Amino acid sequence: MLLFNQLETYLYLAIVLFAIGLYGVLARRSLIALLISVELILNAASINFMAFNRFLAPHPAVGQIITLFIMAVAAAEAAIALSIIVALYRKLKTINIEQATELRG
Amino acid sequence: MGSCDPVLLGCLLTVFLPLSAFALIMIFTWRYHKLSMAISLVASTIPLLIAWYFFFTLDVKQPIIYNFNWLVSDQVKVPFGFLLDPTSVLMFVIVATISWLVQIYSIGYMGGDPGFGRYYADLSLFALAMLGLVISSGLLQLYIFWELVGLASYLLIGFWYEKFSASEAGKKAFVVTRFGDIGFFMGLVFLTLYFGSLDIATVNSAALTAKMPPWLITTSALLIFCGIMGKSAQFPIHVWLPDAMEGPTPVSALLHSATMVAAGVFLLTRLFPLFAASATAMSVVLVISTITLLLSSTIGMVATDIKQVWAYSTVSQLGFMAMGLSAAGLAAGTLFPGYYHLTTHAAFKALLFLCSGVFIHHFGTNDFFVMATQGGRKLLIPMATITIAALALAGIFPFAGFFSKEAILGALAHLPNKMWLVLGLFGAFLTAYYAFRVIFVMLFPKEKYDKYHLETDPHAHAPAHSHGHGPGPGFTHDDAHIHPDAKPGHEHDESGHGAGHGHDEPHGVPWVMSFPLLVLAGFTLILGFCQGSLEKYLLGESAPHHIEYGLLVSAVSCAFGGIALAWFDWGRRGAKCVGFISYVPVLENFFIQKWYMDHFWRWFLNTFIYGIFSRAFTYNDRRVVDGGVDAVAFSTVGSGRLLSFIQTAFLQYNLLFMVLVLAGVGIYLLMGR
Amino acid sequence: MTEHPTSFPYLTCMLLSPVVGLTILLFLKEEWDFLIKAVSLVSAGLSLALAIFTFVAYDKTLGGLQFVEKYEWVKTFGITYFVGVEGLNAPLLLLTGIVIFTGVLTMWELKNRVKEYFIFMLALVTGVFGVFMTYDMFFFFLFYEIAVVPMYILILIWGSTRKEYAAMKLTLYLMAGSGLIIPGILLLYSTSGLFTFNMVLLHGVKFSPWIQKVAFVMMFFGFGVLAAVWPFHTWSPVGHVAAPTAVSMLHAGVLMKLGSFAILRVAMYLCPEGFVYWKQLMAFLATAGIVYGVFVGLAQTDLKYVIGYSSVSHMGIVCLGLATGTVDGLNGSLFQMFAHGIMTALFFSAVGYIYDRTHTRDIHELGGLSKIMPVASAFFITAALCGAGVPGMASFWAELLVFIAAVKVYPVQGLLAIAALVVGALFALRVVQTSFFNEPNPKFMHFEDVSPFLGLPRMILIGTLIFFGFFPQVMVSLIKTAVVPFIQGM
Amino acid sequence: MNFLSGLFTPQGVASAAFVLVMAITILGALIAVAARNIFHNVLGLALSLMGVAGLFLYLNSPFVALMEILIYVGAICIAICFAIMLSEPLYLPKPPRNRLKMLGAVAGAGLTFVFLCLLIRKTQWTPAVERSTDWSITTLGHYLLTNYALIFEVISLLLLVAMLGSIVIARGGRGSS
Repeated sequence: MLLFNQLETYLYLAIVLFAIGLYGVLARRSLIALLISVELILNAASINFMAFNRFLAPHPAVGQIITLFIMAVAAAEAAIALSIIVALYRKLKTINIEQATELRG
Repeated sequence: MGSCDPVLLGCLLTVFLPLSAFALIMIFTWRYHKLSMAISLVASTIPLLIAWYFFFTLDVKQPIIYNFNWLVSDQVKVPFGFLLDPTSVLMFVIVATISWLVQIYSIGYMGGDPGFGRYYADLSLFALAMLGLVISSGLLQLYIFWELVGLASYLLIGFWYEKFSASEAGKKAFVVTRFGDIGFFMGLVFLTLYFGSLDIATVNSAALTAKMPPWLITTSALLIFCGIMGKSAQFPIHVWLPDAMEGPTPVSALLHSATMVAAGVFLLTRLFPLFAASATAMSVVLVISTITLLLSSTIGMVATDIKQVWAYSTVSQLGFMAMGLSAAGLAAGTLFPGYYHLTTHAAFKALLFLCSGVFIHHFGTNDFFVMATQGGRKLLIPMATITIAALALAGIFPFAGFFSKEAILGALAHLPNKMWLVLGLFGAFLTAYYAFRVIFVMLFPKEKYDKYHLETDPHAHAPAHSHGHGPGPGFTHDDAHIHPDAKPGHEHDESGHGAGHGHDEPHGVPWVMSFPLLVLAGFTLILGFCQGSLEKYLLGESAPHHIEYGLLVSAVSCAFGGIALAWFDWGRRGAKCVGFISYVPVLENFFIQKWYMDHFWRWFLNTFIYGIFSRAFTYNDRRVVDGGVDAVAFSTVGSGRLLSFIQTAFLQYNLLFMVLVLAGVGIYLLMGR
Repeated sequence: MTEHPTSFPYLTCMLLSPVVGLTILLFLKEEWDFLIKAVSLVSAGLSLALAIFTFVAYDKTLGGLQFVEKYEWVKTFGITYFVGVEGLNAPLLLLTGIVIFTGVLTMWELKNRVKEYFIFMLALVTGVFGVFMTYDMFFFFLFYEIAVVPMYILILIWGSTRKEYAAMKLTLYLMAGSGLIIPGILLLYSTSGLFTFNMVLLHGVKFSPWIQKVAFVMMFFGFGVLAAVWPFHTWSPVGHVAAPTAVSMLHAGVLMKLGSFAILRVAMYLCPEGFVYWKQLMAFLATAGIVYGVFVGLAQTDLKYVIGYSSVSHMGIVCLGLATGTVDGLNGSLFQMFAHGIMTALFFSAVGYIYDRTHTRDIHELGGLSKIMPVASAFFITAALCGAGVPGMASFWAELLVFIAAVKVYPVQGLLAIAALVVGALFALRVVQTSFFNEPNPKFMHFEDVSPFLGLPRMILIGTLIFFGFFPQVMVSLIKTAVVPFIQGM
Repeated sequence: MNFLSGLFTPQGVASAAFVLVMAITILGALIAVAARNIFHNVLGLALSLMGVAGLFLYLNSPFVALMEILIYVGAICIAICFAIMLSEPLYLPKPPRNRLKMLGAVAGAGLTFVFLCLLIRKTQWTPAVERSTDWSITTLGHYLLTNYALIFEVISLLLLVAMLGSIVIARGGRGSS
């Protein structure tokens, strides 16, 4: 069985990507780095969808469409997140997430 | 069915006329003094006529009973009804007569008072309650009117409510009598639950025929006696009655000497068979009434306020009546002696008070030493009538008191233990002494009475003087309050009201005030000779009247002994004007402090009711109950605040926590598979 | 229980009258002061008239449930709109009518946010009417909550002394009570096997003893909070003190009766075995409340606190009557609910008038008010005497019945409760003496007495008290028609 | 020399290329999260996304791969670059790393990784019984405008909203000009 013809390969790759992204989300301070990590996580999800689409799904169009949808969502999310970052920077003069603690109880 | 029966109509009118008078005055006419007075007078005159009509024409050998349903619950049935038998009709007459006379008298006494309308409303309320009490057929109905009488007493004692002592006395009277009434009420509850009926006739016949278990008789009799103790001011809850003298003097005459306080004794006669069926109860009554007699007589010896003297005299005479009744109950006698004394006492004590009222009205003081020095004896009619009344009180032939005291002492003599008789005689001696102390001081005023003036005790109602006449010599003005009793007199003097009576006194006594005095003096004179006929009326037959000369002689000598001692101490020229009791200063002080009964109750109230229970419960309420709830609330808020420290707003930590938990749970679940 | 349908929906009209009034108020301008009050008065008056009508027109010989209206609402859950009148609730409907009518009249001088005030008040009274007339547990609870919630806002906005605290405390207490009630109701609903909230039907179900015990104690404490059962009473004095006059009237006069009525209507009616199991506890708590209330009241210096604690004591009497489980006790208890409602309404309306003028309720600061405003004082004194149990007033009879029944069933508690009457008298008269007698406080000399118009609501209340004091049979005979079958059904 | 001979078969080349693609993806991702310079992160992200696009090629979806490059690398990464330029200057000294935090992050990521690994291992992956083999872009376009038109609409709407939203947020609310 070839490596690229196996579902598991893709799935493991996806979770590696996911874990890396998660690490980024948990460890990084910069909001932009956080955004980048989130993009990685989203891509991990996309890979999963595409892999399932390739190996399991009854109809090949569905997974692709979902992936496209995720891309659009990611784009929208990036746009919003970036604008928020810009606004936040204007307000707090930093994009360090550890400084944005206005909601502290 | 009602309207065709004239007797029933009379009863209904008796109750509802004063009631409607009260309502009318209170709601509409209290601002219009004359109108209110007229309404009230109409509403008391008709019952008066009815009372005398019943007394003379109605044959009540067989009791006439009317009963209607007032309240029918399941087991509790309260009838509203009337019971006319000799006992109630005689009391009906007494109450209606004195009530009417006092209303007449009050026209003069209370004239010009700003609360004139309210005064007559309260008098009507009293008339309603007292008449209803007298002719009620059931004990519960009696209790209701009994409470209403207490209410009227409260309102009338505190009539001059601006004055602290008056409102305080009103409160005291209500609460103290209520204290006794609780016992009364409990007794009624026991009777309802274990006997089933509160009808007076039924209860009495059941007690006579021993249909009731003895424990119930004793329990309920003793509990009911608690109520009697409260209303008739028996030891140890007599303390309200002397204070009740804060009310207007006509009120004292009507409520606190002649009728209302006698209601207790009346109840004792009403339930005489019940009480007589229990020797225990009767012994308790006898002991308590004897203590009361001695206690109040001794206090009466040292009081300087004329109303206080008569108040303590009332307490002692009530004790005397109760003694007579209990002695009769123990020695298988009849209720006649006690009841007879009630009748005569009503007449002469009301007379005493009304006369004192004239003096108070005239001189603006309650202190009879001051009255004496200012020429009290110049008011002829009151002076004459007060002397008659005092003679009756002392028990001198031919006045009414002589006969009735004689009857009671006779009953006491039937007791196996002669100690009671001796104590009764001693009481009679003291009574004569304090009554004539007042009379002699008034009749033969001396230049100076320093002792009793400088040593007025703090609880006695020290005279205050705001009157036009200057203060007498040696008189110390020790009360900042304007004595309201002085008020009517003052205004009366200014307005010059009261002219046109045939009196040669410069200020004179208006006829509305002297007329009741004369009527009552008349009663005091003739009642003694009605003993036989009254006994026949009450008991159906006149018992053979054998006179025990030994007793007669000792009684009369006791009375004369008292008078003589009073003469020696107060009356004779060159008398020292100090009571014989002042040779024993400890005892005198003890009497002046009223046996420390007021102190005791004040202490009791402050320590137990206010101090322990009220304070502890309030503390509990604030700290424990409320505090507990608040603690729950605050701990909720606090724990929320504590938890909020986790909310550091460090998103990544929150997220990390979330991830760890989710992953941990996920792994745990998958490992299990 | 026999049910007699009605030809005309009297009860729905009674219930809807405040709703309609409130809806009209929504469309009125804030400035139209008089119109707002007039509309509220008319809608309250209509309810009162209907309440009097049902009270009078109830056929005592026929008995049972009359003026019944019954419509399926949600069939799946067994929720029915089911209202009716019997001896148990007819007095309370009358009470509610009288108190709301006089309450509107009492607040005639209100200046602050008039419109909102009357809207909330009418909303509240709708809930109260609903609770008293409905025989469906779902609606019962719904109306119960409707009655409780506006109270929060009314106290918070129009209240005085520590109003935030009081409003919060009251609401939390009552919500905690509701937290006990819902499980109780649902327990009965789910274990009945009928899937109906209809109480008359549920009454026919014989629940197993443990369910009855659990449900009863939950509902007793849940509703008991509102009835100020000791030791859950502390919200009530605080709440009364903070609330504006008419709200205090409604609150102490009517709302507290919701609790005791609900204990009777739901808890005792549906769980008789639970009642038998817990009645000793009920009697104990009730007696504790009676004794406790008077003693704590004795130490208070705020007029409204005094009344608040007297309410605790009097509600203890209600509860003691319920705990006896005898005809006399229940008669007395229901009568006491009515009498106490009228009495406290009178109390609070008298105090409200005085407080509006003098802006103090401290009994030592007041004094000699009888001289300054004799009529206003007479109202208060009448209420105080009624509270002290003077005959001639309605509450005398109620207490009489309860005490006799109580001594029979629980001799110790009954005698203790009777003994507490002395202290009750002492504390009523103490207040009267300090604040109404003695020398008047010169600060207040210039105040005017009650005008005849403002005196009217108080006169109505006094008139009611005295009427039923003289003719208790009018009330008792009506209550009895329901209580006797109630006891037999238990 | 099976390995070497196998390497030069078409499958072998494909496999080797696939390994390369995987390596690029993971390496890019690592750069994206680990580098301290934010600009390097963006470049790492771009690299990783290119790798993902390569994976999509292996998954028979050249269109999606193209889109991936177009949207992610072409649009999002550029946008991020702008954001970097609009915010904190790069020359500012960076605070030292927080060891504990990193440790926590590693633990979290590792635990999640383990969890997902387990999930993959324990799941029985069964393909659908009947599988269509129609992979053409035409079909995709057809579906996007017929069966899945809603998604298309939602995407449009979402993008519009995001656009408006980002404008509103970035221009600093109503007050600022």
